[in-house]
Amino acid sequence: MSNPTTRNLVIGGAAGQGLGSAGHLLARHLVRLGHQVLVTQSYQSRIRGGHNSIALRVSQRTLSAPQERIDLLLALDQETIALHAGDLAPEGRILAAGSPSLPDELRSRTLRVPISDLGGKPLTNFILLGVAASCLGLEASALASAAQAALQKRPELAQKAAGAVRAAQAWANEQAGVRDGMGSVRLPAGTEQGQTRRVLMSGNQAIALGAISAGIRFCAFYPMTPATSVNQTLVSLSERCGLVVEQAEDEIAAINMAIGASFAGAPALVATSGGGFALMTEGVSLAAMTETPLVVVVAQRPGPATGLPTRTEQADLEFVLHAGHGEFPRAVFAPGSVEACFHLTRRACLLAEQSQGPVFVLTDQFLADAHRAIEPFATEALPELRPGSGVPEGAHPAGSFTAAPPSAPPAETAPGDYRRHAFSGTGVSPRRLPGGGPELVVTDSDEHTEAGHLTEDLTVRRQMVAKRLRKERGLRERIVPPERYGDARPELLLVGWGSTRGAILEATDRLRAAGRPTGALLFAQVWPLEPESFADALSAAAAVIAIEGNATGQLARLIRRETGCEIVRRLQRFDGLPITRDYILRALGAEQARSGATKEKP
Amino acid sequence: MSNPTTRNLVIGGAAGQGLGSAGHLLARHLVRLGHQVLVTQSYQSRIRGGHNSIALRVSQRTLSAPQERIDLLLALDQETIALHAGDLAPEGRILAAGSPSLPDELRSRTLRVPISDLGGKPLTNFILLGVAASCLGLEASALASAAQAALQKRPELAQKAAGAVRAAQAWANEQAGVRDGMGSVRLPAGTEQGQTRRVLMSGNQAIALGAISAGIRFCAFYPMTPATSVNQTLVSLSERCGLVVEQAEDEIAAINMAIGASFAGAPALVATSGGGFALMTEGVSLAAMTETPLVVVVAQRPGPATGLPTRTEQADLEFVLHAGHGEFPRAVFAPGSVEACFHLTRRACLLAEQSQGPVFVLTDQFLADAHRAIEPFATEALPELRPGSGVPEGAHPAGSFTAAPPSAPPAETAPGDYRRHAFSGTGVSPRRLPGGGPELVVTDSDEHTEAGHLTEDLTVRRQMVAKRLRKERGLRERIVPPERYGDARPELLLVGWGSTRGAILEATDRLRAAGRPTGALLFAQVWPLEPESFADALSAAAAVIAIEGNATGQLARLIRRETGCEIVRRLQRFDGLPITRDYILRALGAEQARSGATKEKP
Amino acid sequence: MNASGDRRDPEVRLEDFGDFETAWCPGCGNFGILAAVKRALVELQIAPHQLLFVSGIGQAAKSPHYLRANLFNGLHGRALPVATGAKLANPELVVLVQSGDGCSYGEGGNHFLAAIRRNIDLTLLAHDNRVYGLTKGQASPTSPRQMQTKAQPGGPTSEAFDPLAVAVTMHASFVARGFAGRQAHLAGLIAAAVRHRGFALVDILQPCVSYNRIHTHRWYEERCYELDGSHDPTDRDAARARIESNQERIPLGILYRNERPVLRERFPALQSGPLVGRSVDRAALAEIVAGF
Amino acid sequence: MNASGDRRDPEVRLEDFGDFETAWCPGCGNFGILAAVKRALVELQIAPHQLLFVSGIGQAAKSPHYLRANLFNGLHGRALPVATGAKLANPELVVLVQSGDGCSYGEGGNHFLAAIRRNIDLTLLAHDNRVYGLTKGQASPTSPRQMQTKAQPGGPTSEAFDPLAVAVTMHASFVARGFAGRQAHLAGLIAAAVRHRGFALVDILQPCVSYNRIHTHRWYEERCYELDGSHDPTDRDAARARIESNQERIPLGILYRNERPVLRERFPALQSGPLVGRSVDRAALAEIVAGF
Ligand SMILES: Cc1ncc(C[n+]2csc(CCOP(=O)(O)OP(=O)(O)O)c2C)c(N)n1
Ligand SMILES: Cc1ncc(C[n+]2csc(CCOP(=O)(O)OP(=O)(O)O)c2C)c(N)n1
Ligand code: SF4
Ligand code: SF4
Ligand SMILES: [Mg+2]
Ligand SMILES: [Mg+2]
Repeated sequence: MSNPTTRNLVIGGAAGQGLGSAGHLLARHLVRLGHQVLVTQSYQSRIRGGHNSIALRVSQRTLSAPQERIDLLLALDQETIALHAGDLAPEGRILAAGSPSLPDELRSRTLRVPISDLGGKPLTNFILLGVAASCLGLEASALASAAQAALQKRPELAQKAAGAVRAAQAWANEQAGVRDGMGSVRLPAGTEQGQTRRVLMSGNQAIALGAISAGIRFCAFYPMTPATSVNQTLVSLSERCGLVVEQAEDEIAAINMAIGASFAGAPALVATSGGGFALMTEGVSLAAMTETPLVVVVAQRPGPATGLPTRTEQADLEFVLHAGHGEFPRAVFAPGSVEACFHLTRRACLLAEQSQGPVFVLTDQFLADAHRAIEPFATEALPELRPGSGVPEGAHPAGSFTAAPPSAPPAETAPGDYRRHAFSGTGVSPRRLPGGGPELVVTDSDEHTEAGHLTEDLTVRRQMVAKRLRKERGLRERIVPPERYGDARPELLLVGWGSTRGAILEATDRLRAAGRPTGALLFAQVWPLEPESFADALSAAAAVIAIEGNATGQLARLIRRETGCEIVRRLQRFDGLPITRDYILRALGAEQARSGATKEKP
Repeated sequence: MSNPTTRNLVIGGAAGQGLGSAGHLLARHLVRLGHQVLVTQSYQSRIRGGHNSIALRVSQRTLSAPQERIDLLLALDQETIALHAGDLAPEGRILAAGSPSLPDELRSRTLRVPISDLGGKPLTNFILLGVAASCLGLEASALASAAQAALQKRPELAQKAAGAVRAAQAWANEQAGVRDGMGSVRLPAGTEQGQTRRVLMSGNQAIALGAISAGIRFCAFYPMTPATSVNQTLVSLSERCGLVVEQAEDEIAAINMAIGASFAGAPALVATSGGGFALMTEGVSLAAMTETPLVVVVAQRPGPATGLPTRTEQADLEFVLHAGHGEFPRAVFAPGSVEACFHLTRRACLLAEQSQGPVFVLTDQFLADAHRAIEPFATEALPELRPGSGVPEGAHPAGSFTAAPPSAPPAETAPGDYRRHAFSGTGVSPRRLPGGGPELVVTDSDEHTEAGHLTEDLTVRRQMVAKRLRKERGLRERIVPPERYGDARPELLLVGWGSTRGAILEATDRLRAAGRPTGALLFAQVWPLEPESFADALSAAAAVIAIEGNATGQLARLIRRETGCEIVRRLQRFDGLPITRDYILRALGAEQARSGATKEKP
Repeated sequence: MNASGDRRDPEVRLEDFGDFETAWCPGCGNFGILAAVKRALVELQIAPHQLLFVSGIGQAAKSPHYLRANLFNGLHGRALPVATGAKLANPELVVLVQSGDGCSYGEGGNHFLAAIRRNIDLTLLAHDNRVYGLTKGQASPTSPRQMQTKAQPGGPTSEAFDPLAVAVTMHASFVARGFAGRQAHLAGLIAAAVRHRGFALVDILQPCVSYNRIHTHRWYEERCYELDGSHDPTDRDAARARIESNQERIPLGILYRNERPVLRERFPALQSGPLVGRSVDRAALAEIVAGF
Repeated sequence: MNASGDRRDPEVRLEDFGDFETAWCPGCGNFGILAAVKRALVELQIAPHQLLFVSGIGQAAKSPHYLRANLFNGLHGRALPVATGAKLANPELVVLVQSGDGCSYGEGGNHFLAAIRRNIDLTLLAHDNRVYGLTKGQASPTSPRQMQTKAQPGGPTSEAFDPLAVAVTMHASFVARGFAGRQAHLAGLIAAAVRHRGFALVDILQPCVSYNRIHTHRWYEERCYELDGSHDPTDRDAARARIESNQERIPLGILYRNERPVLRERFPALQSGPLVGRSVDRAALAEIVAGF
């Protein structure tokens, strides 16, 4: 096994066979037992049939990315074997439902599970789970109880599923193949957990929770993969947390509703993907012009157009960065982990309120859907939004927005004096809420006066443009600088952004372990960029390579635009699958082989 | 007079007073007489009332930009004097309707025209026109006849207008002020015209004609200033030229209709402005994914959001360049003159067909609305589009798209074999039209196979991304390189794009005439950029300044992204008015004064 | 509506809404509508700060700039979604949407359908001049076939949209028609619409002196009549019959009305009052996180 | 429709449309609709290359990939505008739009209204499963109030949209309802819709076995009846009465029909045939330029 403390388990089959529920059941069970778990799902854009798979990477260490090599493959159908056996580790094993035909070299490594004897076809997923539990060395019947608990809303199924798990585990414990050959997949004991039990959470769930913790109260959405589960999580918590979540007639309505809600004082968020976001771009410009706080989550998937709805890509960075007509400042966060999804979404919410404009959280299908065991967030001390009363003291990020503006807006002498868009040194004007008092709150998508009324006065125009753009200063003062990892003066610096963080960290570890001084520079905020926060790292490295989940190297281009520094070497993936550690290592290996080859020629 | 061969005449008044028709009547008359004329209008976003003005710059030389200094001001109301007298040339004159109150220093330079005596208030515009004709030294009654001809559809008004012009001219010829003081505004004779009479045309009209000449057959639109007149010109010519022009329910429908028409074989164009274009961005991505030729005209106006609907700006370059989710090649033209509007729109149409994707024409309100005397286009020899039969031989631009692709698509052996998205070395696939033969034409906004059917095969995905991106090579082979003007190794190089061309050319002339070696680098195509086509010009200049009608220097940023070279000095205007020669000269003067001042301090 | 319930403010007078210079053509129907809106607000005794106007882009959409109130003047076609979001955030605001026929039924067509279906508690005042005014006279969704325009020299290529017929068919909860030329009557309709609990549509016939030569003030005066007690607005068939009868007799008044749950009742979170000003329940949140 | 007039091709058979593997759930109503479409095309004797299908995104929108024909599978909600553009470019194509209820009445709501008003000569087959299938079960515009979904745990927040009632109110020129479970009847309706000159809506009741537990095959079977000679489809009031009667008796068949000019007749340029393949009249152009 390549890494003795880590196991990678993959369940494959057709959509509708219950892979997801079985996989998540096992994953949650393992988390409860104290393991670190990372769950990634791969599915097609259809409801039943078509090949789906779910991978559980289990370890005692914190995990940051999925792994390609498979230690234990649960094959619910023949196709699973055809598609995944190539990734089997040298000592990897297959648990196959029924008796699929097998190539010779796999026979000895496969355990055929007699489904009909152990509960029958509709329970295949649970039967294989039971066998797997046995192979992994899990305590008998604990998983069965977990299954029963998880399915408590459907008591009949719960009963059957638990029975199947139990029977399968019992059967498996009797099999020579399990007793003798499966040692290699047996799990070590889970690590001690701290005071709080770990929980299993996806990037999208963390975004929703981050938003709630920051005080988001309103969300409007039109369903779109892979953003839907942000909205869905908000729906499921709406009653308990006091949110309004409304399905809109289209994405244009969604963003305009959110802007209306935010204007009226309910902090608001929208979450969508490429095509839906395209329809929101006019609204983005509206939020900027009316200086309405708004958080926009864009979960990327491969485009153009409908593209590959259930796959991943990082190809909308430039689009998000320039979306909306006219010029206005914005911030774009690109979290690289489930935890960062929570914290950066919080930050986005606060920053939207502070800067009174649109702030983006840019993720992708991989990060959105992958579940990982994490320490529960400490939610007690986190500051939250209060529209109209400024961002609370001590709220991070702090900075010039809350400082007394160089030229403070003139004090109001009478209610009629309130000016929503009053000029100020920071570009941010005092905010009141409509109906919150005698002041009238007026704003306009046309160019407007300080009082918010439409104007064609070209001097006011010039001042208003400058006012809005002044906010960029405040945004720049509170950027999240890129994370530095590994060697400070490396032979090779890996540069990435967003969801590829985990794979890049692991690749860095591997390269360093192999004796190659390697560093990583990871952007969790892709706009604004402050060259001072990373230019030295670029120049300290002997070689730099930009790793991106797109075909044109968008971050590399942006870095050149902002610093003049060109990152010539690129490692790009755009087939819809996430960049993994092994993908990076392979690509670097191939590159080295190539450059070796060219060196050999004259 | 600053330039003895040029006169600048401004008519000002309230919307609804007929300034536009009067101004255009005079302008066309002057063009017929052999003068070069440039007409610019400034209006507010309302139908009546509010200050409007129209400026006619008249010369014997070709004119490329408007001028600020006024030689003859026709004031239909008091406000006109208040707003424009400051721009009056030292020897400039005012013709005022009625008896407005006047500051002392203007009295002697103003001729008060007794409107009620000469036809009455509703004819004010024509009366002042008659007086102006006299001041300019135009032949008596020719203008009156022209007025009558222009208004032939409304015979009663035509009669009255002609009468008013005649009476006013007769009255004016008797005035001492005209005989004595107005010599300074008298026009020299018009220059000889060639075989073809010059015509008066706006940028938007030239775009529409360029599109028709290239073979555009379909346009769908939703009205939006300042793009409307492209659509309106197409409407007015639709019957004669065999076009379908349909008003859509919204911009989303407009672009999708255009894509449908183009797919079915009618070359199609849409024209809109910022907010409308924002709604089209999903469609842009669709055109790219389905490889459907499409021309998108974006006439910029100041944003964000509704902004200043009737003013000008150049702030959507980055938005247009990155609009649409996912990655795909595109070309963006930015014409700098009325002629370029015609020729580059033609080029955009041909290129859209050759590259089978979206191509943009990026203009702005100033260029869209300004009318200029031009030599009529020679339309005889221009190649046109034939969708489904390739772009004709000799069509400029030619290049690798039409050359035999390195790996030609396999020959079809049977109708069922036709593959709309067949792989090829150029990235462009053979095009057939649905219903045009037994072949089935299939395409999809999802990722698709060569045959156009939806696929989730990740190998095909990778190949299709590469295929689409390969088209950029062809686009790069036929770029319009930036225009170079003035000194080759200048002290100062002025860099600009699109509509500021005329002002920059004139400013260059002035600076050179003042003994300062100056050059200009003018981009009429802003994407793709080929550094080789301009990098030497940047480095040959002692100093470089980027002149843009926006607040953030978007072309300068793009140049840095593509070349690494930073243009630090910027001259930016974003108050809604066009950049003029005088604006540039003033700004450079101020800059020099400032740097002089700083030099004086230690 | 809301806010009119617990009134502590001194009497609201016409002057409270101010008097502003407009950007409209002299003779435009918008003047009459603006005056009627102010009268209705005085009748309702709603103070400027209790009101939120939302508008789109067009000549009509400039209207709320010409009175004193809270205002969100948004994008062309998108006033209804903004208003919906604002009303859900703070149901205590009295929300009125003011926009043109192009804004409301053209670019905003999908939101019009959705607002009816949601029964969001607000009032839509659609200034229906049957033309795109601000963009200089193209056909609007309500332009009739015989109306020739510069952009539609042979008349519109589509049949005219009848917002009232569609609204009644969709069981919109309040459907009325007013005329800019009958200010007092219109003011009464607007007041009734604001008082109504649920989505209230007032389609207002508005002469455009610059671009609509057919539907002049006089043309309407000759055809309009006010509904009286003989019309039962709870009778859907009767409403349809009035709306769909020939164009030579145009009914003004409340054509149709029903009572059904309003949108905010569908949200448990709104049972305890507006969203505005709440704070995060940290204990619940900690529990939720622990439960993942 | 078009193209069926001058038929030179050999007989069109079911096999000409091929037989493909689908991505649908076993038991999905889409299978019945697909089969009915093929039968209708054979009945009409329209060959694959004379047809253009346009679809959006959703489970229904995948349909035309499963038969042989020209196809533009566009964006979610935007099939109608693409189809409109294609039909105007080449009126000789027989154009069918196939998409789901979300696509046609939700995201595409504004285009639905516009297509009716334009009377563009094409057929819309709306696979109405009353749910968003592809995105896993959210409420669609036609979901009834009592339908609980993951995203709408208390049922949809909006009243259901009745596309037929709105279409009839707007004088749509052909309005029919079919049921995926009655293939032969549905095939007949589709053929009639394609033959009809003008915009033809066929709303097709489609069970979704994965996400719609209410409107099952059986539920429909118990309630649907086929209209017979006693219904006069040119009688608008009768059509409305059928559509708006209680949900326990669901009429299938042609509910309403009228004859009115189709969109292409409004364009002088189309009087001389399709736009496709024309060339520029250079002499006219030179004259036009000279006239500026
Ligand atoms: C997205 C977008 N498209 C188009 C426009 C241009 N536009 C401004 S107002 C208007 C039409 C106005 O018509 P209507 O809504 O009837 O208002 P009216 O001026 O007639 O009162 C249009 C098309 C715009 N501002 N935004
Ligand atoms: C602009 C945009 N928004 C959202 C989506 C996501 N999406 C795909 S299909 C679909 C709904 C499908 O419902 P329906 O049209 O009823 O088709 P069904 O799957 O039920 O047949 C949605 C919301 C998308 N592809 N594009
Ligand atoms: S154009 Fe028409 S709607 Fe606009 S202000 Fe003038 S009269 Fe009123
Ligand atoms: S989810 Fe529903 S609509 Fe989609 S294929 Fe399955 S049964 Fe059919
Ligand atoms: Mg209007
Ligand atoms: Mg559906």
